[in-house]
Amino acid sequence: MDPRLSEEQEILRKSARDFLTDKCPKTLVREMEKDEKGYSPELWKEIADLGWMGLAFPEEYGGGGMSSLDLAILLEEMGRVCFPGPFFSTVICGGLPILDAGSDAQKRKYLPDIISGKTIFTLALTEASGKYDAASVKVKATAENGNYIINGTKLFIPDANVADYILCVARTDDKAKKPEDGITVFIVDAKSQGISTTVLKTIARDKQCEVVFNGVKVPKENILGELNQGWGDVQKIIERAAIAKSCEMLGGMEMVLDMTVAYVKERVQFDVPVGVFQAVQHHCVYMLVEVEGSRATAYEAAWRLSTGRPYSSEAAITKAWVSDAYQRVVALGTQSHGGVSIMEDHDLPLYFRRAKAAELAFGDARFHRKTVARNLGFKV
Amino acid sequence: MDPRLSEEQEILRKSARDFLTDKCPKTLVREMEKDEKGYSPELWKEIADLGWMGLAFPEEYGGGGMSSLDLAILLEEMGRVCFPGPFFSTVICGGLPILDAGSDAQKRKYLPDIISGKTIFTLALTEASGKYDAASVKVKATAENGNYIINGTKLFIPDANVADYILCVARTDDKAKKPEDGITVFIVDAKSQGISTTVLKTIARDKQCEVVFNGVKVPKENILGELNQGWGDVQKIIERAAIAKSCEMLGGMEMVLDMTVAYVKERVQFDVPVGVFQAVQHHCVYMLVEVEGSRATAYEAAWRLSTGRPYSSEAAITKAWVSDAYQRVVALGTQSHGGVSIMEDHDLPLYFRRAKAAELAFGDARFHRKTVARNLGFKV
Amino acid sequence: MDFELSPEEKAFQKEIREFLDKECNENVVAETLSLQGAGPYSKELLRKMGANRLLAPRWPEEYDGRGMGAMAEAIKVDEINSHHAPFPLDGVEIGNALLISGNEEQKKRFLPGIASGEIDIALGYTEPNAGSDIASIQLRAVEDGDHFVLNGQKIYNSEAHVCEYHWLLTRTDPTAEKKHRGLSMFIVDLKSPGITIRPLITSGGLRTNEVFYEDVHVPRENLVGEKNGGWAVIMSALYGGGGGGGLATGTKNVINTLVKYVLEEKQDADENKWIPEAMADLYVKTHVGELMGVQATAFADLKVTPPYGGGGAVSRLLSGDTRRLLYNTAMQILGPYGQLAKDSKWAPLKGEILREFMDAPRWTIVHGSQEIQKLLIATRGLGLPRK
Amino acid sequence: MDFELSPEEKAFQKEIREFLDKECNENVVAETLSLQGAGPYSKELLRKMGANRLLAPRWPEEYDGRGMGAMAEAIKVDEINSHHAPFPLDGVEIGNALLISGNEEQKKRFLPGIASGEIDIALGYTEPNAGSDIASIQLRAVEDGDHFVLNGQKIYNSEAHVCEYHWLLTRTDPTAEKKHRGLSMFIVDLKSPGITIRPLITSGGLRTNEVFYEDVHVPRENLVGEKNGGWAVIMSALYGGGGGGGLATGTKNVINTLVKYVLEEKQDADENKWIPEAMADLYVKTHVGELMGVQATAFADLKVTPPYGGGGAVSRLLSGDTRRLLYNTAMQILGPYGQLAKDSKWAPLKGEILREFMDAPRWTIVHGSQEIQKLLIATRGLGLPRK
Repeated sequence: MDPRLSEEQEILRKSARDFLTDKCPKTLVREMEKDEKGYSPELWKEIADLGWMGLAFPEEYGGGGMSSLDLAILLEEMGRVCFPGPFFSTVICGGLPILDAGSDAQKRKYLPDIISGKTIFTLALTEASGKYDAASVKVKATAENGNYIINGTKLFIPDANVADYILCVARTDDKAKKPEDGITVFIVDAKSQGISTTVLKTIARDKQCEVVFNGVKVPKENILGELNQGWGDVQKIIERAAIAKSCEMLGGMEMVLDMTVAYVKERVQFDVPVGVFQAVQHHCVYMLVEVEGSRATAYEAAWRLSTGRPYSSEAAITKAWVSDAYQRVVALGTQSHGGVSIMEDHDLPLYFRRAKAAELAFGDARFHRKTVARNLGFKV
Repeated sequence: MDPRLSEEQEILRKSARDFLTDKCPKTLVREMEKDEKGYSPELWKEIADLGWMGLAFPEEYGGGGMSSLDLAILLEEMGRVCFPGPFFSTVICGGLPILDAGSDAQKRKYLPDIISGKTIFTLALTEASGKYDAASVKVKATAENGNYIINGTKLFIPDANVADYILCVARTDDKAKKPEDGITVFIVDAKSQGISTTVLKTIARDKQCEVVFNGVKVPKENILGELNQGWGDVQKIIERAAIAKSCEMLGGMEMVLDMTVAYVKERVQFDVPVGVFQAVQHHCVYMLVEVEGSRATAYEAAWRLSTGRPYSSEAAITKAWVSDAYQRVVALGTQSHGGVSIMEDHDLPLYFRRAKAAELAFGDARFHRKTVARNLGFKV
Repeated sequence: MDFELSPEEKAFQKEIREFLDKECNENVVAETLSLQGAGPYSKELLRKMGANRLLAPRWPEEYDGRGMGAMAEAIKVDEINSHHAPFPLDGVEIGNALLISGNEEQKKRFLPGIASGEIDIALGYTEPNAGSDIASIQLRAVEDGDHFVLNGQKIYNSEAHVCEYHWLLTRTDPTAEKKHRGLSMFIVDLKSPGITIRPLITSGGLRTNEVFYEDVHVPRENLVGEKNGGWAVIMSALYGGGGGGGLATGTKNVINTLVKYVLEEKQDADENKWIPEAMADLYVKTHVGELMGVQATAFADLKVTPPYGGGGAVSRLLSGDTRRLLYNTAMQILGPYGQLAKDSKWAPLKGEILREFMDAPRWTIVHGSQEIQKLLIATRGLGLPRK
Repeated sequence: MDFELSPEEKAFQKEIREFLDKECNENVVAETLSLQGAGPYSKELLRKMGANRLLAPRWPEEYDGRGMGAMAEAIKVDEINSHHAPFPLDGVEIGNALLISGNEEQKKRFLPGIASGEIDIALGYTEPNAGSDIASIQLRAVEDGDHFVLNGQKIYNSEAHVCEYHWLLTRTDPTAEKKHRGLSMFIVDLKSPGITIRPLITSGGLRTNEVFYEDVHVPRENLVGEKNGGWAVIMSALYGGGGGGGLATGTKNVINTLVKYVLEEKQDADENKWIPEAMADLYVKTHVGELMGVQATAFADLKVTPPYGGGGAVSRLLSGDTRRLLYNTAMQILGPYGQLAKDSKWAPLKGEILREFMDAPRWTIVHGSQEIQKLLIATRGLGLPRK
C-alpha cells in the first residue's frame, strides 16, 4: 500500500496549482458568476493548450494518455479555486462517456474537438423530479424515418447555455418492463432546431439550465451505445461523475480548512490568537476529520476507477461522505472565522454556495446512502 | 404565566428530597437491583404512610386529593435517587387508570388498598413486538360462562413478580375492523391459576417480566371500562405514563448535571479545575440545554394534564425530547467525568442504565416523534 | 404553576396580531425580505405601530409604553417576526438600556421618539479587531470642553444607514489598566459631520455597514452613564434587558409550510419516508426552545432566577442550533430545486428557504457568538470557574 | 498510488485469519467476552500464536518478529478483534517502546518472551489524581544503591492481574521545576513483595485494577531509559509506535450481523424504514475511518508525514464517535429487547449488543480521552498555537 502520489502526479498538482493561483483568482470567479456564459474563453483555451481537457484521453485522439487518478488531482485543484466553466460537463459528462460507449466513428468525430477545447459538451439527464434514477427519465425520443424526435424538458442541466453538444438521456421504449430498460443516450447538436435553453438562477451562480426539447430531430447514428440499453452507460456516468465531483469538493474543503487554520492562528481576540481556544481547536479538528476522510475515500475510489477495479460501491460511499463533509467543513469554518466570513466579499461564502450545489450534483448523501444500504442487503 | 412551584409544592419537594436522601441512599438502590423482589417492603410502607401512593387520589378513597402536577414533583424526586420498586406500576399504571375508567365498585374495592400500600399493581400491555400500538395486542380473552379466559404472553411487564393485580390488555374481538377496536382491559388477580411470571435480566436491573397467561379465568365484572372499547383508556394510560416517566427522567438528569458540575469544579488536572476547560464547559452547557428543555416541556405537559387541558400532543413532544435528552446528558456527564465515572461503583452508571430503560418505556423518541408527525399532518 | 399568557398578554397578542394582519402589507414584507434595512413602507408601518403603542409595550406609560413585562416584548417580537414586519430591535433594546443607565433628560429626549416609531438607533459596538472581545474596541473619544471628539471605525452596524442615531461604544481612556474600564457610551446623531457610512453585504444578502468617524463632535449631554463607565452601560443593554427567549410562531409557520409542501409534492415517494420524522424532530426542538424561552421570560417578569440560572440564553442556544438544522433539512427536502433563487424559474416556496439557508450562518455568530453565549451560561449559569 | 495490501501483508492476513479461525475456539471467545482478562485458554492461544510468530510481526526477526511494518501490526489487531481473541496489546506496544528506549540487555530479556506469548506486561500510567494529566503522577521511586524503592498507587491498570510485569511510570525527582522532567520508567516484576492488586470493575463489566506499591524494591537494571528521562520513554510508547488506525473488520461484522437481524426480524414494519439509511451511514463512517486508518498506517511504514499531519489520530477520533453511534443505533433497533442481558430469556444476539453498548463510554475516555486526542491533533497536526 502506498497512498502517496507519484512524482509525476506531484508535478501535475504543483503546476496546476501554480497555474490556477495565477490565472484563476477569486476576482475571475466572481466575474464569471455574473458573466452570461459563465466561463472565460481565454482561460478555456489556455487550459486546453495545457492539455487539461485531454489529460485522461488516449493519445490517438490527441489526449495525454493519463489516468482517471491524474484527472482526479486536477479536479481537486480546480475545486480548490472554485474553477468556473464547463470543464466538468465537457470532460466528465461528455468526453469520457463517448470514449467509453461511443463507436469508433463517434470517438474520432468528437474527442479531438473536446480535447483541443473547440467544443463544449454537457449531459441532459435530470428532469422535473430532480432525481438520478431511471424512472425519472420521461423525455421521449420517437423513431421517425431513420431519425429520432425528442420531446420534453430537462432540468438542472449544467452549462447547456454554452454547450455545442448535449448527451440527452431519453426514453425510447415506454413499454419496457423495468424503468431501467428502454432508455437511450443521444448525442444532440445543441444548435438543433427545437431546443430552447433557460439559465436558472442558483445558489452557486453556476449555469444550470432548463432545456426544452420540442420536436428535436436527431439522426440515429447519434445514438451513443445501444438503443434501449442506455441506462447502464448512464449509471456509469453518474458513478464516475460522483467520484469526480467528490474530488472537486475535496479541493474546496482543503481550501476552507487552510483558510480557517491560517485565520485562527492570526486573528487575535482577548489578547491571544483565537486558535488557542479549545472550542476553535475542536472546530478545526473536526474539519480535519472531514477533509482527511474525504481524501481517503475519494482517492481510493479514483484509484479503483483508474486501475480497472470495481468502484460502484466506493463511488456511493465517497459521495455520501463527501456531500455531508463539505457542508460541515464550511459550517465549522464559518463559525471559526466569525463575522468576517459571512460577508459577501469574503471567500468563504463562495465555498458555502458551491458546497451546496456540489452536494446536490449526481446524487446527494441520502441518494448514495440508499445505494450503500442496497449493497448491505436492504431492499430500498 | 408563572412557572414557579407553589409554596406547598416547594414544601412537598423539599420533604420528599429530605426523606429520600435519608431513606433511599445508593446502597439501597444497589441492594434492590440484586434483590429478588426489587423493593424494600419497609420503605414501601413508609412512603405509603407519608401518603405518596395516595397523593393524587381523591380523599374519599383515602388519598391526598392533590394533583398530577404534585405527583410529577414527587416522581422527579424519585428519579433523582433512582427510587427502586413498584411505585410507578402501582400508581401510574394501576391506580390512576382505575380512578379514570373504573366503576364505583372497582374504585371502592381497589383504590384504598393501593393508597394504603397494601396492594401492588402493574399493567400488562406490551407483547412480543415490544410496541405500544393497538395492533400489537394479541393476547386473547374469550368469553365463557360469564367469565373471560385469557391466553397469551405479555413481555416487559414491570414488577409483575410482586404484583397483586395486573391490568391485562387483551383482544376480545379479533374480527373488529380496526386494530384499535375489540380491545378490553381486565383487572386480573395475579395469583390466578394459569399465570406464570419470569423476571427478565435487564440493563436497569429493574424487574421487567415475561407473564404467560395460560387459560386464566377472569370474572366479567373485572372488566375495566367498556368491553371492546379499552384502547381509548390504554391510550390515555400510555400518554399519562409517558409524562410521568419523563418527570422521573428529569429528576435523574438533574442529578447527573449536579454531580457533573460539582465534579468538574473540584477535579484538578493540569493544575486547574477541569471545569475551566472550554470543552468541559460546553459539555456542561449542552447538558443544561437538555435538562432545562426537559423541565420546561415535562412541567408544561404535567400542568396541562393536571388542569384538564388537552395533553396528547404535549405528552408526545415531552417523551420524544426527554428520551433523547437523558441519553445525551448521561453521555456528556460521563465524558466530563472521565475514567472515574465508568466504574461500576460510581453513581453515574446507575443513571446510564436507567436512562436506557426509561427511554424504552411507554414509547421511545421515535415512537413519539411519529405521533408529532401525525399531528403535523403526515400519514404515518 | 401556570403556563398560559395572562389575559392582558393575550389581549395584547390579539391586538398586535390583528393590527399586523391588516397593516403589514406586501410592500412592507418585500422590504423586510429584501434585507436592505427599513424602507419607506416599513418606516410608515413603524410609525403606525408607534401611534398604537405597539412598539415598546414594556416601557412605562409616560414614555409611550404600556407598562407591561418582558412577555409582552416577546409577544411583540414574535408577531413582528412571523408577519415579516420590520424589526425595530435596536432602538427599543437601547431604550431598555437607557431606562436603566440614561439620565432623565436623555430618557425624555429619546424614548418617546423610539416608542412612536419616529427614530431608530443603530448598535455600534463591533470593530474590525473587536468582535467577541468587545472590551478591545478602539474608537477614540477625546474630551474637549463641552463635547467629545470621536475618531475610529465600527463594522457590522446593521440598519445604521436607515437610523437616526448611533449607540456608540468608545474608548475614552486608552491607559486604563483593565481595558473594559476605559470605555464610554454615547448616543450620536448619525447626521453629524465626519461620519461616513459604507455598505457591507452579507452572503445572505443582508445590508449592514461600516461606520467611519473622523473628528466627529459629540456634545457631552449625549454621554450615557459615566465617562469611562461604558462597560456598565453595555452590560445593562446586553443583560439588563432581561427576558428570556421568545415565542416561535415564525419557525412553526415555516415548519407547517414545509409540511404542506411535502404533502402536496412529495408524499408518495418512497425516498421521502425520512421527512415526517425529521420534521417532527424539528417541531419538538422548536417547541421545547419556545417553552424554555417563554418560561425564562416569565421568570424574568417575576424577578426570579430560574432553576440553574441558565435562563433565556439556554433557549437561544437551542434555537440557534434548531434554526440551522431547520434550513439544512428544508434544503434537503427541496433537493435540487432548493438551490434556485427567488427570481429564478422553478424556484420553490418563493425562494424563501434558500434565502434563510444562506442567512442562517449569521444566527450563530451575531449578537454574541454561540461560543460567548456558552461561556456566559457556563460561568454565570452553572458557576463553572473562569481561568 | 496503491491501496492494496502488499502480497506479503495479504499472506500474513490469510495466515493469521486461518490460524484464528481454527484456534480461537469458543472457550477463548468466552474468556474474551467475559472481560475478566486473559484466562487459561487465552494464555494458551497466545503461546500458540507466539510459536507461529503471529504476535509481534513488526519486530525484527532476532526478537521473534517478522520484520514487517505497522500494517502487519494493524492486520494482527484487526484479526484478533474480529475473532474475539485475547488482545496482547500492552506487551507488544511496550515492546515497541523498548525497541526504541530500552538497552540491549532489556530487549533480550523481555522481547522474546513477549513475542512467544509467555509474558505480558501491563501499562501503569494513570493514578487517581493523574488521568489526562499524566505528568502529574506521584508514585515515588527513591534510588537506594543498586535498586529503587517504590511507594504509591496506580489505577485503571487493566490486565495487571494476569500479567507478569508492570510498565511503570514513577516520580524520581519531586523537585523538578517542570513536572514531566522528574519521571522515570521501570519494568517491574509484578510478583515483587509489596505489590497489591485490587480489582475494579467498569460499568461495562470489564475487570481492571488498582495497583498499590509499598516499599517495593526494583533493581536498577529494570530502569528503562535515563533516570528522570521517563517522559521521553512514555512519548516513544505513545507516539513512537507510529502507525495509524486499523482495519475495521470487527465493526463491519457487527453491522452485517445487525443487517441480518433486521432483515429477518424487522424488515416489513413500516416504522423500521429509518434503519437502512442509518446502517448505511454507519457503514460509510466505518469504511472511511478504516481507509483513513490504513492510509495513515501506510504513511507511517513509508516514514512519510501524511498530508495535514493528522495521521491515525484523526481516524481514531472518527472511529470512537462511530463506535458510540453504532451501539446507540443498534440499541434503538433492538428496542425493548436491547435491554436484555445475555443470560436473560429473550436476549437478542446473545446480549452482545448490550454488552458493547454498556462498554462504549470507555472508548472515548481510555488510552487518551478524546479531548487529549483533539488537543494533539490541533497542536501537532494543524499547528494551532498552545496557550
